[in-house]
Amino acid sequence: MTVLSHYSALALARRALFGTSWARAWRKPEPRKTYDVVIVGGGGHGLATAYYLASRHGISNVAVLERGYLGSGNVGRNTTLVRSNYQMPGNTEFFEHSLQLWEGLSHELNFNVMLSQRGQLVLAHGPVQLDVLARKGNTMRLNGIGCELFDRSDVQRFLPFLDYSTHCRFPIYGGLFQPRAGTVRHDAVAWGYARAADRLGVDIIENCEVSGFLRDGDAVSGVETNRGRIQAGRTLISVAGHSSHVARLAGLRLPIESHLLQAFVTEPVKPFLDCVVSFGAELFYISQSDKGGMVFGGHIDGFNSYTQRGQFPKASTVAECAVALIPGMSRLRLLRHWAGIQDMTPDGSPFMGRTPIKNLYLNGGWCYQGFKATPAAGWCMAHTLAHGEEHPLIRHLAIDRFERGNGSDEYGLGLWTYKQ
Amino acid sequence: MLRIPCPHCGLRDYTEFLYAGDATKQRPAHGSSEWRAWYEHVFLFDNPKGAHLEYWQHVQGCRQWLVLERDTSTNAVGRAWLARQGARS
Amino acid sequence: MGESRSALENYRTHPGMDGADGRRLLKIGELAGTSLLQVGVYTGGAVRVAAAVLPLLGELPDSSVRAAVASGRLIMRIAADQYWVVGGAADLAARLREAIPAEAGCITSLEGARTRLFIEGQAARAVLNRLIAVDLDPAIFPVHGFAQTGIHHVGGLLLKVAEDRYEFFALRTFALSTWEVLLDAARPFGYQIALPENKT
Amino acid sequence: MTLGTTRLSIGGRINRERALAFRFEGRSLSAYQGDTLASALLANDVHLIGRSFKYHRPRGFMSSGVEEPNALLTLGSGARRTPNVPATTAELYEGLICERQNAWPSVEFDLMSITGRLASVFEAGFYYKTFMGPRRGSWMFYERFIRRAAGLGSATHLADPDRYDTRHAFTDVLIIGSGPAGLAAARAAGRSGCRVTLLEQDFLLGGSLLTASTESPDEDLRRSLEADVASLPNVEILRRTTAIGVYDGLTVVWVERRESARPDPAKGEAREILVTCRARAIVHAEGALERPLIFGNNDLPGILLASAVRTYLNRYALRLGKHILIATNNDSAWATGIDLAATGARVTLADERPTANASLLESARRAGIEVRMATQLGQARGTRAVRGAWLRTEGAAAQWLACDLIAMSGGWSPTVHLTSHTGVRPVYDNIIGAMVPGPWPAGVSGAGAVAGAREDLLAHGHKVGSGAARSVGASGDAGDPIPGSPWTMGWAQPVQNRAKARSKAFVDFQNDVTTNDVVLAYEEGYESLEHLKRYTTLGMGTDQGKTSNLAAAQLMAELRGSDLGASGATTYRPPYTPVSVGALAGRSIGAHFRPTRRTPLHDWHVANGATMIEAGPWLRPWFYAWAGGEAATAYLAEMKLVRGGVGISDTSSLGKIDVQGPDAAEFLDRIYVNHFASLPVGKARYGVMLNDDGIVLDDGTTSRFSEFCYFLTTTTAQAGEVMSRLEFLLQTAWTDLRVQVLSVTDRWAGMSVAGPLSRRALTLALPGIDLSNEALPHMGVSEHVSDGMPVRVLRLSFSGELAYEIYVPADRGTAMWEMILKRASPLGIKPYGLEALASLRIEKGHVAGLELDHRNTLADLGLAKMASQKKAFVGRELKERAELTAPERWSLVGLECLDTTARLRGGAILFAKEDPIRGHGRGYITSVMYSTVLKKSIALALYRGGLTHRGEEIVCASPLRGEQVRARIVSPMFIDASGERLHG
Ligand SMILES: Cc1cc2nc3c(=O)[nH]c(=O)nc-3n(C[C@H](O)[C@H](O)[C@H](O)COP(=O)(O)OP(=O)(O)OC[C@H]3O[C@@H](n4cnc5c(N)ncnc54)[C@H](O)[C@@H]3O)c2cc1C
Ligand SMILES: NC(=O)c1ccc[n+]([C@@H]2O[C@H](COP(=O)([O-])OP(=O)(O)OC[C@H]3O[C@@H](n4cnc5c(N)ncnc54)[C@H](O)[C@@H]3O)[C@@H](O)[C@H]2O)c1
Ligand SMILES: Cc1cc2nc3c(=O)[nH]c(=O)nc-3n(C[C@H](O)[C@H](O)[C@H](O)COP(=O)(O)O)c2cc1C
Ligand SMILES: [Zn+2]
Repeated sequence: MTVLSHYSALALARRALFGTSWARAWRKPEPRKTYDVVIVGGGGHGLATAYYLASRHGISNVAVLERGYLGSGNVGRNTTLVRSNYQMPGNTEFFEHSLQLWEGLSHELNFNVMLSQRGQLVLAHGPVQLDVLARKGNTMRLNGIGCELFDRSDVQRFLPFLDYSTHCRFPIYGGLFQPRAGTVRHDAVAWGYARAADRLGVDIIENCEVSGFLRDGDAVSGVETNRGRIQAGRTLISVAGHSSHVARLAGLRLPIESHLLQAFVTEPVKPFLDCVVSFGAELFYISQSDKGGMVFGGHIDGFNSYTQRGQFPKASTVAECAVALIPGMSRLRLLRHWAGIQDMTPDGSPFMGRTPIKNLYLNGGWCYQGFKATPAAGWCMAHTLAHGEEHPLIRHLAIDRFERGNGSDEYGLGLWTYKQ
Repeated sequence: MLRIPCPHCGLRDYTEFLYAGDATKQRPAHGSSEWRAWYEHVFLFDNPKGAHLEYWQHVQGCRQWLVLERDTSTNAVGRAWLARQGARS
Repeated sequence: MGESRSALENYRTHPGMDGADGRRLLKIGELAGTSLLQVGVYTGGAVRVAAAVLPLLGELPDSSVRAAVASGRLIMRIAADQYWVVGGAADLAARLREAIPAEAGCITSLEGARTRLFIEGQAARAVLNRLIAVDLDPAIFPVHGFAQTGIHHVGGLLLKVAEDRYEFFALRTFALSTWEVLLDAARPFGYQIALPENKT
Repeated sequence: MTLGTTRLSIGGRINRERALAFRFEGRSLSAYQGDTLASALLANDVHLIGRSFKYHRPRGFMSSGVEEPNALLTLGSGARRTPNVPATTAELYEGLICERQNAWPSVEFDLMSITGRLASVFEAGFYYKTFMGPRRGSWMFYERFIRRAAGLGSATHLADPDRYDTRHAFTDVLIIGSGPAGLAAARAAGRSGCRVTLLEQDFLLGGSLLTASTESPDEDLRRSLEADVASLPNVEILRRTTAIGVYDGLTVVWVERRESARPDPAKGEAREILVTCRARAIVHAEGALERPLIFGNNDLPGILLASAVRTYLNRYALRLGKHILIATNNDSAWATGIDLAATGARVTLADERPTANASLLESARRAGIEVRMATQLGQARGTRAVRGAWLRTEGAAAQWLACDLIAMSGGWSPTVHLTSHTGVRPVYDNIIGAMVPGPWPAGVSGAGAVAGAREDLLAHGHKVGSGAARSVGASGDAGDPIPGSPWTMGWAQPVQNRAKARSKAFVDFQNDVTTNDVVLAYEEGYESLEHLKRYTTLGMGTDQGKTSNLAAAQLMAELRGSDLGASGATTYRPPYTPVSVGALAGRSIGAHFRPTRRTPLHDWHVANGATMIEAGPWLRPWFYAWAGGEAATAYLAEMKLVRGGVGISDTSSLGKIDVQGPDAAEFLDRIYVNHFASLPVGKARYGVMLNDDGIVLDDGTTSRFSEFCYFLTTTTAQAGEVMSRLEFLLQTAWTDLRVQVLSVTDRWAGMSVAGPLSRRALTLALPGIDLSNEALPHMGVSEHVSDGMPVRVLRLSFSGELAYEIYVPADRGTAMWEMILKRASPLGIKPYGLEALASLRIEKGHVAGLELDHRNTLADLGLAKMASQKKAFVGRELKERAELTAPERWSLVGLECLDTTARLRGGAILFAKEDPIRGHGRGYITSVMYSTVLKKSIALALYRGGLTHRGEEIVCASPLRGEQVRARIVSPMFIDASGERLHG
């Protein structure tokens, strides 16, 4: 019996009529002894890297090693916000490149990742904050990225159910709106990249934990795993919250601490919030999923931990923000909250590129922003792995930037934002 | 809820405290011009999965800086002592 | 001239507020005009400071959760090297300053820097536990027990002065905010606002 | 056959004396106190309660508790509209309003049920495979329709009129659940003499004991247990209270619901109270949840869990059918049959097992039940209600059985949700055929069904309760367990393979996941349970899969040919049942969202025409009514006053720190980049501190009032961070320094008196104080007692004018402020606000606010010369990193607008004249103002290469406003570069 492997409405109809089976989304191969490239970490970034290596650089003798199930890390637990409203040189270009890749991704992968460009509105609660947003908006416009500066009345017309009352603690002054920002169905990103990479010959190996690195002189020549040794020409660490842990297996210390970030979802209700809103008084952002749940998040819990579960007080903090912003939220009910292990860096920006160890590459330190970066991170890391030299879009994210004094502090929060 | 045994005030919610990272890192002596040591002190972290000694300040309480033993893989909390007694005690 | 004003001056004049069934289970108010001194001890100065203040304050307490009470004064050890002296003669600050060797310790007046609130009544503990994460069970938090802790996101000091009567030392600039949440928490129990009580 | 419910005239735990009226979709109905909304609706013959999420299939009640997947209603109306409330958990109260949801145009006739007919297209995950064309953005088109179908009930857009509260609790032994095990545990722990708290989500105590008839011995047991526990003063019993989460540190969060008591928000009464409890020991006694059986059309109205049917009968006196089929794979459902038969119903019992124990068979026979062993329910039939079922007995042909009610039991699953919250994974117990809690962490134990206990539950509860009490040091005598308990769990064997049913057999009822979907997920490779969940949405509904998770796991294990022990369970996360966002927020909403910090002069400002503005936690006067009606113009008048006469402003929000001690000078020398040891008594100095990484952390002035006593000020924004930093250094690194730091921000009210007439003004106001240049030169400071209050006078200027900062104790602030205004009124003194304050400093080129944004070096801010070459200071080494000393960094410049009619704009991007206007430019504008002195718009900006470009003409682009304005780079010190005004 034939199986359907290309996705389309027609294929769905064929299956409905004839009961044809779908092909497996990705194989479950046994690891081979050696690969050109081994990617540690089956999150969005690792999978995207594998896909672009195979599709753009012709390197398909690649393995992605994932210690749990595919997408068990932050790609499967984030608040799904994608946007390109960045102002620091380097960041603007990188995240805009990423957004453009998102815009073609469902087609590219033949997998609907449900990019919903419903826009993001970042609020300002004072004139100075509005100036900060103006700088960002002007930079975006000057880089060809559309956005609008809203004043209070614009915001009120746009989102009439926010708190405009006189007893509101932090009144809304205005905001910056990026219409092309939005959300993506997070799990689909992992599955879509995995399926597409698999089709091109990439081995995706789940339940395979890297526990050490093989050395050949001063170079890394592969990895030690619970499923045996695997040789590799080049090895990429792309393990998000576990970056320090895995890098230390190779003898590297990084400017990264692992912190918990929680996310929250309410029971599904009929759609009423048609864009992503970010509060300006405190770190808090909210959107409504296609299923109807209000998805929101805030600040990290505030101490390093690998437990992948949050502390309760953050649930109160974000609920306070939710009600402060949208008073009607009070009567909705929280359905679930969970946490991810987030790789925090001193300046809030990631590290991408070569490491001091030969043939070992790093992509980590994504803090709050790695999901939106997924396609561009994969794109640029694939280039970097293929050429042995950093893609121009990530030169400002080099691992040694703090030695050179070249931090990339997008939000001006200063050293180690958790200390605020 | 992490509960931190402040040696001064007793067992309290972690929300009364401010976390400030690894306490085992040796701050170079004041005036040291060992550039590398400063760089490593400020920027490089072991960030271990497991036993950790870390700084917390009881900001809403006695304002003392503490060193706390905690396991980052379970969040299990051990002893705490005043930071002025040194990172190991 | 130079009249002292409370942070709550224009806010505690509300008439007593009734609770659910006209109950007024609580009395809430402010103790104005408290003198408050902080004694700081420098590294290595503990013995000398203790000796210097002995004639004026008696022995400094060891406990950091229980206040020492003597001759109308409260002394609280608020940190390893810091004490609060609440109340006492008007010239206490000057006399302490004179007594404490400058190399060993220092005195700072915090008069006016804290707003001293009180809440009294059977429901006081219940109201406080709506705001404060400290176990107020009498077996654990006895009379003259104190705790520095957070109330509505801000630090302050809670002192138990009698069964069913507590005081809270709020930062002056947050005092009105603290006052408002305290009344808010007390509402379902019913309270009445006491006229300002003067206490030194 | 239609469903026919009979409310029996006797029995049950309802109060027939007290009828309650409620409204259901506009209809007035009535039921009794003691009813839930579910039993009330059933008593009124409402069976069709909703439509399923995806296929819009008609659904009735499945359960009588929190596991309910179907019967979700919208309660309340207007601002109190609350969607998705399970009718089975809502306690009925007088005046309750409710309606069904998620159907169009109505639940009775739902057009959306078309999706059910197209079900083979709308299989799990179909949307990943389509809606991608024809163009790239096409999903945005389809999404509108998908979204319309999403959601269950609809939310209100209005602010919630109800109140919520939070509370902190402490206890020794916390017991969750008041079933026989929980009650026995509470009785034992309570008798042992420690503080005990018992939580029960229901409004009655007893748990599964409530399923038994009020005439049975179980009721006597329940009453005596309850009475025992209630008689212990050290035991707190909380009903209507759900433990929603267990967190680290033996913390349990629960929510107390008071809605049924109609709390009055006007009296401050809360609808719900959220409690964070720190326990010393936790006893789980949440019991077990019954699982449905999986068979074709198992979602028809009239098919309920067997325990629910029994609960409706014995607790609510509702017999839900007359011709009843009991379908089970375990003992527990037999009791349902026996109790029903006693009411005269015709009961057929189909048990999958080949045999049952003799005493069960005997009691069934005596009750007149027709028992069919080795019989499976193959498929149910009916349209809007069950009509009958096909039964398959081993070795016989399928047989049709007409019935109007099916009571099913697929076995029991211990309620392992809460026990899993702290990361303890449940493990599979193949003897009881279910997941049981993983190893108990220290301080945690489990009693009764939740622990998978097979022994007598009362004895078990007793043992666990007294053990928990002992573990916290209680030494009282727990006494003996209540003897002769009839209660042991009727655990069941795992269900058989039911994959590939012909008609839909539901695994997850709320999210419409069928056995076919599970098979599909398996075939496509989504075979890990976590993938299955995410691909099919199984277990992701409002019920969080309470009735579906285990069955799905069993199915998947069968498909994979693996055992359940290996595949485990998906992760249970809080909350156990959904909790209002309002309860989580408590009182921290509206004006109390965050505390408000007010200066000692706050009331004066408000009473005297100030418009206040938020500055972090502070409220500060922005501008005053005397100067105009809005900030944009008022600040000009206020500035003019300061430049030409004298004004007064409130500076109390600055961070203020007393630094004292023999080593204070050394300490200041270390934290500031510039010298402080050399500062003489009676003088102040401007200082800048760096973070360890060499980036500017903060600036401010420090005054020396005596040999060992300094007064340090910080910016308003950084006060807290600087204070913590100083304490950190003293307590961790420099413990040998004899220094005390103390925040005195709240101790002093600060006010700045500024302008050419300021000295005259203060001479009038403070006649006893010598303010002459000799006595108090620029940067001089002095302490006085004036008008009976301590006064600190600092001759400092932020505005660039002759100016003084006056500090008096906070409680005297208003007195001093009023005195200055009064005594200096002949000079025309008036207050000025934050906007003018911030603008005056721009004119003078002082950095603040957006210039100090944690990205800049000393050199960037034109302060490089301040750094001492002779001494060490925090940040000295790392500030020398290559990129931080590069010549082309963005650094501080002044800008003058060249176009007199135009304005410079904050956030404008700067370009050299010859640059194309795109990209990131060469810098940006940080702060702007209109200079009344220069009669033009001016700004501070950061510009690549900084003042090396002085005099150049540049372009300031604000594409957001469609503006490009020309400006010239000038010194940031726009006025009085030589400082004459200061020294005057
Ligand atoms: C709650 C939350 C909300 C967020 N919200 C957003 C948002 O709205 N927008 C946004 O842009 N970003 C957001 N982020 C950040 C974003 O999710 C991450 O930065 C991003 O997903 C990280 O890249 P990744 O997908 O490759 O990581 P992951 O998905 O975490 O992938 C890393 C993988 O490595 C595996 N791994 C670890 N150690 C080993 C080992 N030794 N061997 C083999 N495999 C290993 C892990 O199991 C994991 O699957 C959020 C993060 C969290 C936690
Ligand atoms: N019909 C039967 O034969 C049958 C069926 C099932 C169980 N049982 C019997 O029930 C007994 C089980 O007793 P048990 O005491 O272990 O459990 P139980 O089910 O009797 O009691 C558990 C209680 O915990 C409460 N609860 C659960 N989660 C909660 C939460 N998060 N917050 C607050 N309350 C919560 C429930 O409302 C319930 O009242 C066994 O003896 C068993 O034989 C009998
Ligand atoms: C954007 C988003 C929406 C979610 N919506 C739901 C939901 O509607 N129901 C649900 O049960 N879980 C939802 N989850 C949470 C997942 O169930 C799960 O908690 C999360 O992926 C983390 O995995 P874990 O809890 O297994 O560790 C959502 C997660 C994300 C990232
Ligand atoms: Zn403390």
